[in-house]
Amino acid sequence: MSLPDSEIPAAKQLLEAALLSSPEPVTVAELRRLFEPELSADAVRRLLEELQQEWQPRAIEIVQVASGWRFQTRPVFQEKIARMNPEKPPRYSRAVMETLAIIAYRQPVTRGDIEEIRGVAVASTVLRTLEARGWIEVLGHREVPGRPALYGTTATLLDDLNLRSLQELPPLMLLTDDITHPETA
Amino acid sequence: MSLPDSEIPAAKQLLEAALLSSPEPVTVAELRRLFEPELSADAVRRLLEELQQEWQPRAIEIVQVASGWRFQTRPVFQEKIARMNPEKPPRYSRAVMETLAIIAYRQPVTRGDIEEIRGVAVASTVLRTLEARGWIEVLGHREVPGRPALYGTTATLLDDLNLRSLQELPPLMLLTDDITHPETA
Amino acid sequence: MNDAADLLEVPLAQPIARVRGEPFIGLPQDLYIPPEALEVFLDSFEGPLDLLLYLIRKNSLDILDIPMAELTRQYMEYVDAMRHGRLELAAEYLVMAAVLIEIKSRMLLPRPVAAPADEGLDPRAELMRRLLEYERIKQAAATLEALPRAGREFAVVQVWMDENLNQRLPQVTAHELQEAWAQVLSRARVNQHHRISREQLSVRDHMTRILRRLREQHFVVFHELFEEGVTVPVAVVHFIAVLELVKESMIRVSQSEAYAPLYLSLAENTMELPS
Repeated sequence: MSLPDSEIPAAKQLLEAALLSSPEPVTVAELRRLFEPELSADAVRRLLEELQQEWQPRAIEIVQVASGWRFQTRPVFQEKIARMNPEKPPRYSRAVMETLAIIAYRQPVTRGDIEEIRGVAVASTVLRTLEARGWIEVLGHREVPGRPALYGTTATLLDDLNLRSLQELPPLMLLTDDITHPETA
Repeated sequence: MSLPDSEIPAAKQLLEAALLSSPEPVTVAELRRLFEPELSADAVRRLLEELQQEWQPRAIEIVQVASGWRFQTRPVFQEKIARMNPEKPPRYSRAVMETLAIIAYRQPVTRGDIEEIRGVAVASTVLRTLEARGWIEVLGHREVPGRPALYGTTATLLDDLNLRSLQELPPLMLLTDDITHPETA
Repeated sequence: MNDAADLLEVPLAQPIARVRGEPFIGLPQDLYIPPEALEVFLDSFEGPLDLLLYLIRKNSLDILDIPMAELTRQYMEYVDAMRHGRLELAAEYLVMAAVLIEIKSRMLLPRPVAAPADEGLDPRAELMRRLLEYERIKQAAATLEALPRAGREFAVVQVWMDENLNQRLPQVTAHELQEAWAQVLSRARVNQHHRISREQLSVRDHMTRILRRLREQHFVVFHELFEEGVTVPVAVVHFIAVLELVKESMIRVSQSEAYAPLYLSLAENTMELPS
């Protein structure tokens, strides 16, 4: 179901209000239900793209992330907004960020796998920090003695990093093939 | 300090972004700090009133409430937005969840204690929301000037969380220095 | 990433340690580490692989053709220095030392004439693979850290909606409550001026129970708080809760005369002691 031209402004207003008032990204499927009768997914997507254009010159923008569409502030304005509120976001230690990188690029992995790659023990607090932030979760257990938990990253991580899928993660540094098969001296 | 006409659009954009990205109402005093040099309270108020006019025909509006200025969804749109998501349960704001957590883990506490821990003012609506839900109650008053109310959690909260006692709350996470440290910038 | 400074989160302009009051800026240029600075210095490495990578990059060695003798010598100097100060830290580093020495000795041995199955395999291969994998992850971590992040480079917009219009009440789980608390804590840690001590929840729980009881009964004789059959740990927690309530001016303890019973009441009530 598509819209007659006369109803487009009202439809955009409604979409805008829905995105602005949702605490989490909203999917196209959810947005379709705003309308009676329901709009087609394509029609909703077209309206979203038009809205995206209209908001272009402003301080907040419409973006598409892993769990749907949302409004967010443009980074250039965020610095100024931060002046208002001296509260600083936490900065994570290298241990936390390296653990996150291993889980993101090598998932699903167990704690043992992470320790193998980093060459040191992984403190429980590191994994708990990432879990509390909602960035990693237990996907299952590896069926070996001890049934260690298998960790993977969540849609929240992608949302928080402005990504639509794991494929959008920056690629790992490229390595030449002969690393695993070094030439014999 | 007032603004030259040429800078008014950019100033409005910034105010708009600051209000839209704040989960709680923002005071004029906070909004003044967005600008360098700081704008006068009158200048900020004038800009806010102009913005209010500009948003008039849209689905969300700028309003002034007891603790400051905020954007909110116009009631007629709220109903439509609620239709969008019949199965997803609504969620409390971060302010509500954190206030509840502080009361649960640190009770009995006064509003001042909560503000000290959170580092920001606690809106009355936050405490009222939790009281109306029957999750917190006033246990008494601290005998200091102003006789602030002491809040604690109720048996209803424990019932709703499926716990038999406060001891069954998940343990406090011990954050050690190697997890997070302040931004060095 | 070749720059040693990238290994540290400390900007070079700032001293990473003070030794006898003298600022100690950056990483040591040679292998001599003042013992007082060693602890700080080691904290900047994430483990033996990280230290090896640092040595390789600092000396511009080829990671695909590591001169084992030199690398092992330098590594051992660090480990020796380390063992003086932080013995408990050294275990993982000692394992790596053993691996390095084993590789070195295998490279010194003449190859057997009869070719075994693994002939041609460089003994350094496994170490190289691990070093490269770790270096990749290290770089990926730095890249992830640099990505714009919600709450840091940008904020998610959420406009206020009247919750009363929502017929359905939000559901909360104990786990979410814990997460909210963790968020509060991590932010409080950033705002250094807020000191939040870890405290026994049970004391707080008992404080609430006493307040609730006093609100209903107006005053309670002290010993009645400790009913029969109460275990010693519970009684102790209860007693601490009373002391804490008094300290925080939430309750009042009074006595009409010496050796008379102690009465507890809410601080807000002007209590008439029963005669």
